[in-house]
Amino acid sequence: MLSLIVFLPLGAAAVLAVLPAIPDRAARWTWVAVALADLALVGVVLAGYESPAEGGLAYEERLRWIPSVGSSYHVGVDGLSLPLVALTAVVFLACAVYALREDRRPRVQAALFLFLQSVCLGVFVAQDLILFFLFFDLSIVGMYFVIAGWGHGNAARSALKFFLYTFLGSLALLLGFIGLYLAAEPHTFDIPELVAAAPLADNPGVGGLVLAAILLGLAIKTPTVPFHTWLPPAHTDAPAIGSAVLAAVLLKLGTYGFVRIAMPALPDAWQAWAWVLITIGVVSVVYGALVALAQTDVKRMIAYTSVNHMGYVVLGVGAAGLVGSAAAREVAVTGAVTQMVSHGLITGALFLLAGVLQERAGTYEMAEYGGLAEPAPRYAALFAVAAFASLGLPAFTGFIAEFQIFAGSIGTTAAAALALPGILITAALFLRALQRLLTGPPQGRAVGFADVGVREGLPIGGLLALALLFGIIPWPLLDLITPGAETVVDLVSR
Amino acid sequence: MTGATGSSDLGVALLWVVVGLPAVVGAVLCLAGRRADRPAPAAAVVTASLALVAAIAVAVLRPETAVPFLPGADFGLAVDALSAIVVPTVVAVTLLVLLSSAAEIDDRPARFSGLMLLFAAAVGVTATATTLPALLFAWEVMGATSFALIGYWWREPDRVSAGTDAFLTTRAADLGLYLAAGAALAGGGSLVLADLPAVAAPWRDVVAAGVLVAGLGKAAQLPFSFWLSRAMQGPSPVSALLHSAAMVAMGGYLLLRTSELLASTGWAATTAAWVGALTALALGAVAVAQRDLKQLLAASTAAQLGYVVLAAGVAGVSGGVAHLVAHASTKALLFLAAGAWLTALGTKQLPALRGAARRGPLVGGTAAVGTLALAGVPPLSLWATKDEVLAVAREQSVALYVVGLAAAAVSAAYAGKVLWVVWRALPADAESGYDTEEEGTRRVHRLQKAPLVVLAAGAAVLGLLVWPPVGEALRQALGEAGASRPGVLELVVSAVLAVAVVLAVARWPLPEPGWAARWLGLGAATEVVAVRPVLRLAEALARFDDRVLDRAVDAAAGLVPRGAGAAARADDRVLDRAVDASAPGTVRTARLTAEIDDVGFDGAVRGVAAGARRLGALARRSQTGQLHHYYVQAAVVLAAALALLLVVTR
Amino acid sequence: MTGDIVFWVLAALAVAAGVAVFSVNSMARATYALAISFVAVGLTLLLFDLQFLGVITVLMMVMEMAIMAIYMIMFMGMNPALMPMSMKHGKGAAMTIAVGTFLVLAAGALFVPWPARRGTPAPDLTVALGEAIMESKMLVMMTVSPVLFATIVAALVLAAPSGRYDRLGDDLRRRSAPARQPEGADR
Amino acid sequence: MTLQTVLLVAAALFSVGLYGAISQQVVVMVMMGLELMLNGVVLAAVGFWWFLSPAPEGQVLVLVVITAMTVEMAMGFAVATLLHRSRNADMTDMAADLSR
Amino acid sequence: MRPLALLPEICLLVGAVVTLLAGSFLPRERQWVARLITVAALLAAGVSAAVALGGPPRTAMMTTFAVDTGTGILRLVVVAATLLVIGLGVDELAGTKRESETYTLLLLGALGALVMGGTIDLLVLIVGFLLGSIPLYGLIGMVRTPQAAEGVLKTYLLGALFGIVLMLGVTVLYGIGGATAYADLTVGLAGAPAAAVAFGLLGVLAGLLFKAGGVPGHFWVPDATQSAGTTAAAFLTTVPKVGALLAAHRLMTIVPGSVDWPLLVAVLAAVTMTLGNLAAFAQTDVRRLLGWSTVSQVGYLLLPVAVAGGTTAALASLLVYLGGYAVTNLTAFAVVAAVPGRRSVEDYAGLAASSPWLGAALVVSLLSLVGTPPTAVFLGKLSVFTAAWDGGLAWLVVVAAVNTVASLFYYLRWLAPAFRREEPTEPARRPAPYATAAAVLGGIGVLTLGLLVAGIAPMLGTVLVAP
Repeated sequence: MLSLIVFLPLGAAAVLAVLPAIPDRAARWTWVAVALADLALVGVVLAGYESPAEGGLAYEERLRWIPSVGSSYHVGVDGLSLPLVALTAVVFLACAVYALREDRRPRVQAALFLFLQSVCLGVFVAQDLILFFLFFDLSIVGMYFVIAGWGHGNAARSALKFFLYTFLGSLALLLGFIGLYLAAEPHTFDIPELVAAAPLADNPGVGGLVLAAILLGLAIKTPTVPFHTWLPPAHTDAPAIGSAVLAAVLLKLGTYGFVRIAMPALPDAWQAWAWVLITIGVVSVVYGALVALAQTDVKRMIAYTSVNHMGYVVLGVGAAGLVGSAAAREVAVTGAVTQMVSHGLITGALFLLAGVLQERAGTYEMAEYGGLAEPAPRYAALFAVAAFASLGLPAFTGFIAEFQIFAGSIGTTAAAALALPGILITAALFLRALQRLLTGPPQGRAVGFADVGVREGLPIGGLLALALLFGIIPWPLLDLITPGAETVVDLVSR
Repeated sequence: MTGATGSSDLGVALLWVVVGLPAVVGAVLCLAGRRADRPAPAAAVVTASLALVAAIAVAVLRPETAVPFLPGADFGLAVDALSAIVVPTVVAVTLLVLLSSAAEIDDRPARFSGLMLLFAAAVGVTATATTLPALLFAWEVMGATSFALIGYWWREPDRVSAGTDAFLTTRAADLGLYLAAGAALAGGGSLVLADLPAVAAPWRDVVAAGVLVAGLGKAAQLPFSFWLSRAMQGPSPVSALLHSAAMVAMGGYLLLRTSELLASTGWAATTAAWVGALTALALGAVAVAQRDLKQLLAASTAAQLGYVVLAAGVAGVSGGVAHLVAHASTKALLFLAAGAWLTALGTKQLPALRGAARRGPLVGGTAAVGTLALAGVPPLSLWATKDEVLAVAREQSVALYVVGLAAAAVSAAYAGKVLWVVWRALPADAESGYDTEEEGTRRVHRLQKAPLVVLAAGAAVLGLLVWPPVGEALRQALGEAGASRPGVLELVVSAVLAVAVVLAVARWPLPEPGWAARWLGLGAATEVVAVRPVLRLAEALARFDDRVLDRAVDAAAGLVPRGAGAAARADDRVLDRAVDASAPGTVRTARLTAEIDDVGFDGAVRGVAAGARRLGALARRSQTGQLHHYYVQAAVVLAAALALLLVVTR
Repeated sequence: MTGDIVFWVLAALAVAAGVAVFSVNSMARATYALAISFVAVGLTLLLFDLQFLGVITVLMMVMEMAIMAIYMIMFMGMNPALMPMSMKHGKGAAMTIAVGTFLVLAAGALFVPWPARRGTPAPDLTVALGEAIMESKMLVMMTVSPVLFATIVAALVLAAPSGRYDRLGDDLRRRSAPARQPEGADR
Repeated sequence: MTLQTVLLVAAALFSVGLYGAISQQVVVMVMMGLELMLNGVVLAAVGFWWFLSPAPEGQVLVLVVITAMTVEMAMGFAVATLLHRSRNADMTDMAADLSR
Repeated sequence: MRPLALLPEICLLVGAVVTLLAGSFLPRERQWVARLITVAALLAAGVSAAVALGGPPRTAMMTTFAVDTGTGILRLVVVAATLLVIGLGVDELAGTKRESETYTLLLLGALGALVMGGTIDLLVLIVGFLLGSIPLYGLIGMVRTPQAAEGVLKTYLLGALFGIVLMLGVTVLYGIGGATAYADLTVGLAGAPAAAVAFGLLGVLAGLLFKAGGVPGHFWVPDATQSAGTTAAAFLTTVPKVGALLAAHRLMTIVPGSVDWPLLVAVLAAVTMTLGNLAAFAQTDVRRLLGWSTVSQVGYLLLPVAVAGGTTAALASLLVYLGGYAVTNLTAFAVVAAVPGRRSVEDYAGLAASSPWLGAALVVSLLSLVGTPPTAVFLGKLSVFTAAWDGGLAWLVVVAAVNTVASLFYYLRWLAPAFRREEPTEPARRPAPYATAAAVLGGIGVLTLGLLVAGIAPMLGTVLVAP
């Protein structure tokens, strides 16, 4: 079942890629249909999902792959990965609908995005390090072509930078994986086996180095300060749906790696290094928010808020490594995973909204707009809702996540309170942005700005509606995540 | 579903009606946009009416409920003695304000009504929340809707930024609640409000501090008061609801709710009491100095909330809630009156409003009731409720009592100022002062008049909440049966003081010192102490980010010099433009930072880049094309390898 | 004793002739000097009872030097006897490296504690060589044959400017070769 | 006549050949330097064979080295011819287009 | 003796002779018959190699040639690589004057690589070196351009020098070890003086590094790659390396522990990969870029050689990498061969748009050279890194990883223009059909090796068990 979910888009992508005769219109609708089908399959999985026993997996599949290096095709989901799988399916569907207006090589674009969808799903279901790395690296490749092929501005350069930087991260990750593999006896790349074995527990030096390599890899992908500088140019020059996917799904690959691999497999090193993570988290939160505050370019601003939001996640998972009340740490990890989903929904919507600006008026500079609420009330409403959702307003998932992260991590260490100003600064920057873009008399390029239509409004509104739904009724989501978070906290406390 | 107290299902259902119905209708109205403009006011009023009925019912039924929300922390709602009073009051004021605004707001009424209803729902949840997540949920939604309502006339940038200020200031204080949640989790694991006093020792202080900051921020107490001044940019009905009965009041209400927690720490209660008393005094002085009616009322709100906070600090909850409710009615009345004059006369400047009361006796009369109540003139409500608070305060500290009494005198002064101005004889050239702020209609709609009457009645009689038998019952319910009551002497002293000051104000003009007129310079201080440094830091960091961090990566990767150079130039251009657009001082600071960057970090980074480039060239330089060079190099490498093998032996 | 003297004479001759290769002022003389050096080493082999290999060395090297002389005259069109030359580059570096190499090798020769001799030479060395070639090291000689084959093919490909199709036409039916085509672009 | 002396002579031949290979410009002269180096190798091989391990492999080694010498020489002539024909050059310095 | 154990080698030799003979009598336009003979010989060699693959490890021709899994996979890789070279070269070679000679030399060069990689006797190694080198000279000089002449000159002179160094090394090892067969040398070298062992080892290793194209014997690689014909360039950057590196691995297993050879090889590996990458940065000619890229790849390939004695996984990882590298590199060259008009990186602008299949093959091959999953070289890099780390050279793995990132830069510099939308300035010529097919086939091979290595994995398991 999981394999079907993962490879259905890939198969469709292959068909789209090799058949140049497919008309553009058919390609666009094929994309939507496949994304919809995949989402339906994910829905089936969700419906049939029952939290597995401690440390177990649901929908597990395991096939021989590379037995000589202890690697197998092993997939499965649990409370940590299933929400992200669902998020991926939702975000890609939203992008597919949004891209119905695309007229630049839609067939290739559809193929590329379906390919990306496959690899992103693959990362989230992979239970083998090599499989994980395979999908992880391919996501970089796919995104490179998305930015280079459909971007604007200095797209080639940004794409190159993105590729180089994240590739550096992925190699560091690979080194870490090799270290784990060699430390486990017998050697294996299988994640559950590694988690069970917790290699390097008695070798803090090597354990620290291996964790450092994995952290570096994941931190670049996440990204955290100071490894974030690839993000703003990549976002600025990427197409709207590219940015949405990049922010909503690809960044999660990094943070997901924390909870899936780094924490359970290296509990001792994680505990020893928890303070580093908390520091990185706090700095990312505050730094990301402050730098975002100073931006004049909407998309760059949103990009930096991603640094801020991912900082919350790092803070939450870092706190889990400390000695403290288990309840608080569970809350922190649950919050961190919730934040991944939440950020995916909300920031995805925000980037699509930013994309509308670029399409209509060709610039993201806030100074070029003003009073958009007059000509484009629907756009203004969506933007305002998304902004408030992103700044962590209750009734949206962001609040659920951030409240839990803060309650949990402050409950573990008071130092986490240093990140609190992040919430305030984020609020300030979004309100400033709202003010500059939407309010006041219409001016600059806002004059004659066409309001969003159904094909733009539907995906954006859909993402926000989900954020709202799970913001008001969070327990279905949290019931999914909490057992997984408990397991992770148990494992990391070994 | 239901709590252990066995409250009826009907009660629970009605409680959900109180908070849910306005939320749903409000959301629908907001989403519906212009299509709902026509039916919106009526729908809102009907909704509020239904909610009011339900609110009164739940005040009697006292239901308790919880639904799953976060793990370990349900979304708990309950009506207890405190909220049984506050919830109906808020809903009632909401209804009245909506009625009034039906006549006043003609620009997109659907959105306005929707936001008001959403706000009311949030207040309902805030008042009944039993867990921290639920409280914070509603608390922040209140903040956000207040932003939207203050900035309702979004075409005018000033009003929107006033909303921003309000939201940001209150949110800064809200961080206290996040902190409190974390500390509660660390110190005991329960996020239920009632359990907070039982949190383990060091964490309990953190919880108390967090709650205190959050309460003070929303209640516009010192040092957060200035946001309330900015918030007056919003429409008058908004001020009437948010800045009298609901949002600001909720700050005080939260502290009343958690007075046990405050008291348990030993220091938080005292702090609250003194902040409240000093706010009452200082903001009273600010009110005295105002010439803008709404500004005066705003400062007065903060000052009056000071008594509530004082009450929370001294554990005089019954007096505090009575003052809260009475003040809500009074201040809503005055704001609506101010709004009525604004729409009719186009001004809210006191000098221009001279004799305004004489143009319409109903507005003038109700306003007089309001101002007299505000002044603390017996037998109107605030006279008694205030003394109720002060009596408890005197038990603890005479100094508090004295400050409170002084504040009462000040409140009589500003109330008198308003009273005398509007009831003076209408000057002949009155028209010349009108229409300075908007085009006046010269008439007051009857939908605007009706609520005034109700509210005036409330302002007059809500003092009953402290008098027997209602007062006794209230104290009983709140477990304060033995609390000290004001003696006759105290009542007489405050009554005499109030009347004397009001009369004196009629005779002698009041001083209007600049420091008070500028709201103690709080806004400017915040600008200097917090906003500007943060912005400057943000600019500097952004520059750092582009110049150093980013370029480090560029340099490492950018072995193609052209690309890197072009990008760097682009960076500079974009950045310079960005910086030029901001304040000149910021520019200088940022430039300085950047220079440090250039010399320090960036120099090093460039060195690395140049080194890498040189290495690349060096690597290729070995490939000279001259064969004998290859021979020489091969020989040298082999010799080195041999040396390595011979030197490093195992 | 006689062997020693002969060895030293031959050794001196070999080295001196070797030095002469790069110090005489014409290529022809250099060729002769190289031939002398080889002959000296080949004769040295005889001192070690390696008649077969010694003779082969002498014969092959004399032949090779003759070919070299012919090559220079025929193909490169120069008269080696008449062309004085001093065509060197980087003499300093070359000398440094050569001297360094010699020092390293000599130091190795002198200071390495060479192990003791194991075994004795076979009674008939040539037979032993023949047996080794035909038995234990047969693969060596089996591989040498494709090496020679490859050498012929590769050398012809490189050296011959025109192939059979130039001479005999694309269908190999022409009887006479056409005029030579310019070099460089014929493929 | 000891192993050391034989090796010293071989080293001398090898080094002289190396000097020539590096310092000569004309291709054929470079080849002569290489030949001289091989000459040294042959001598060293014989020395080792005689003094250390007089197994038949030693003889085969000498034979292989001589074969290699011839074969390389043949290829050298071919290459020199090609160079002469296609570039009209006989010196290595004149063929230095490919660099960096 | 077991000459039949050398059936694949014999097939190649016979094929070479028959090809040359047949070619001598074929009209110019009908040399495809010679090509068929060559392909048949290769296929026969491949089949016989595959048949022999499952057998137990043994030696052939007394103790001079190992017929084990290493040789078996070497044969398959070499045969497959040579077939791919011929496939990508058909467009370039068909109907040229020396087509059949080229095939002959390709067969002989492949035979040389097999002999080098399979032998366990130093004498055969020398002859194998010659057999591997001499056809290369002929192949490089085949196009007879001035550049090619220069390329062949440098290759030849460097080859001669390193051949001499190799023979010197063999001489010394023989002298102190008393034998040339590896089995006897292991015993003989055990108590030998370390300095002499080091000297001899270095000499032999230097010779092998010339064949492999590693520092210090790398100078010829970029020059020859740039100047030779595409077919020859593809061959010389692939097949000889395969043989030489396996030979290096075999050599390392006989060196006693008195010499710290792992460190030497590790340093050489680090220098080689770094130099190759740094030098490739600024290249604009794609052939030269590929030449330098192969130098850097040799650096990675030296990793398992450095830990040849330290971990059992070394050989398996080397073979995996070699196979992956061969297919990948040839795929890249196939793309180059398919569009002979495009020489510089910028010339590739718009390639993906005009021929998407070639674009895809280019992506696959370059990403594989980078080491991105799921390609063949990724698997190679993974196993090589693992083996090196396991063998105690974690620092070298880090160096290799950093180098990998650096290499991405120049591969992308080639890839980026190829995927740029650009209006062709001149009407695009149709890409060469055979080379395109070879490129696509190679690309599929790269992915297949990367994804479905499970099929050959059991065999690698036996390598692990019986080294």
